Amino acid sequence: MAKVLLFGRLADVAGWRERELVLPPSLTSLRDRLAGEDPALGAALSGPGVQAAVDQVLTRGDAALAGVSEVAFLPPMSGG
Amino acid sequence: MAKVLLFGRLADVAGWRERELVLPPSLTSLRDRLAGEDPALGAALSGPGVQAAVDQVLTRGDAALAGVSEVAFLPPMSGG
Amino acid sequence: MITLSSDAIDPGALLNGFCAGRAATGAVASFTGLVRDEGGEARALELEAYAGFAETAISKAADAAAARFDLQDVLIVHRLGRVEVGEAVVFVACAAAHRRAALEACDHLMDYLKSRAPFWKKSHGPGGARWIEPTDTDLADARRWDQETT
Amino acid sequence: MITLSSDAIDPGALLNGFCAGRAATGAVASFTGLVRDEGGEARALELEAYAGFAETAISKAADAAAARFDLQDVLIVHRLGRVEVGEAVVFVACAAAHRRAALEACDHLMDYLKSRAPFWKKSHGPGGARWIEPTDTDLADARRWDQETT
Repeated sequence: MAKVLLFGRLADVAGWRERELVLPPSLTSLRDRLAGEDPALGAALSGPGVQAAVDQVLTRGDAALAGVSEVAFLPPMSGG
Repeated sequence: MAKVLLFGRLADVAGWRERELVLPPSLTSLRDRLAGEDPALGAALSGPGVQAAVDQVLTRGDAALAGVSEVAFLPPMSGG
Repeated sequence: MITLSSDAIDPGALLNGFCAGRAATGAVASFTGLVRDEGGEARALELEAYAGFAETAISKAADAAAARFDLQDVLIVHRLGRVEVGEAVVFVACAAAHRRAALEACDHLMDYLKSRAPFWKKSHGPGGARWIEPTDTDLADARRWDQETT
Repeated sequence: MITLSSDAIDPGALLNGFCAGRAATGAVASFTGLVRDEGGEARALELEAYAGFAETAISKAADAAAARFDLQDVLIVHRLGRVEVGEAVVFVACAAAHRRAALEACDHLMDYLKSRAPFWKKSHGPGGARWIEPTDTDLADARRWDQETT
């Protein structure tokens, strides 16, 4: 089992912020699975500027998820 | 009578910070008179970056001193 | 030092603590970000961070800024949760031997926090709530520092 | 507001006073200049101003900066007399709607104070006292802002 985290408006769209899941083998397949369950979340995840962090490392494109314990989806960041 | 003010190292060189004088007609003649009384002050007054303020207005070159109540000689400024 | 907390920020206490006991420091620059009322459109901000990841990411950015600007010390305090109009949402202080480095480092770190640190913020106003994303200016501001290193 | 005084500067109290009650302000930048020990070469600075003229000149510079950077408020507090190592010799704060303006205005005003405001300073150390004149960098820093207005 691993944690999947949603932040900002992604959490508002999905109605959850954190779930325990058995991860599929890749980030792309995780996105596809989340989109299949919730098309609105799927659209939000493929929106402009949404990044993924795999075990707290920002990841471009696809990534293998074997042995990974935390995947987070991050909409455009804005602090301060 | 008018006030003549010296600041920073000019006051150290001259040994005074403020004097009451009957002003000569021009800034140049005032510089000449101060230099005549105290050649070390004269040299300091003609050093690099020394400015004059006539009635608290910075003045380039010569200036008439009729009616003036305060002349200050300012070495290079540095605050902060 | 990096602190993320839902406690109120006291910029003055932070500044005095940061300035204390510095015989070799000539310059302390600080930046305090306050919540604006946006002409009545905003009542509060709500700040969310990616806990754990945020502290690590901001520490790396602070260390990089310290090396780049030759800083003697950096302090970053960022508020989480609901922050009312007029309250401080962020406080950054940089200490250096000379003033330009301290001021530029504050500028750089604020640009980083505005568009590259894992925070998300919602503005609550009379018309409801909305997520605030970095503006084009924020993104361009952050890119300035990328260009300067190449 | 401009204050020249031989009283100790409390940067934190000044910053909190400056930040208080600002619903329209998003950004407060501050600069605190501290007296350095210069590796043991300095024990204190002694600051002299042209009283009357200094307040007028600094007020004009602050008003010009407020117009140029679209500031909501400016505070400048400058110490006079003897200032020991580790104490603040100057505090500048600028409030603006946005951060870049506030930071640039602090930078600009410090450049002004360093080489164009009627202050003179003497450094007292174990080897005696010497007058400090603006460095070439100080003079070049101040000229940057002249060029940008032409």
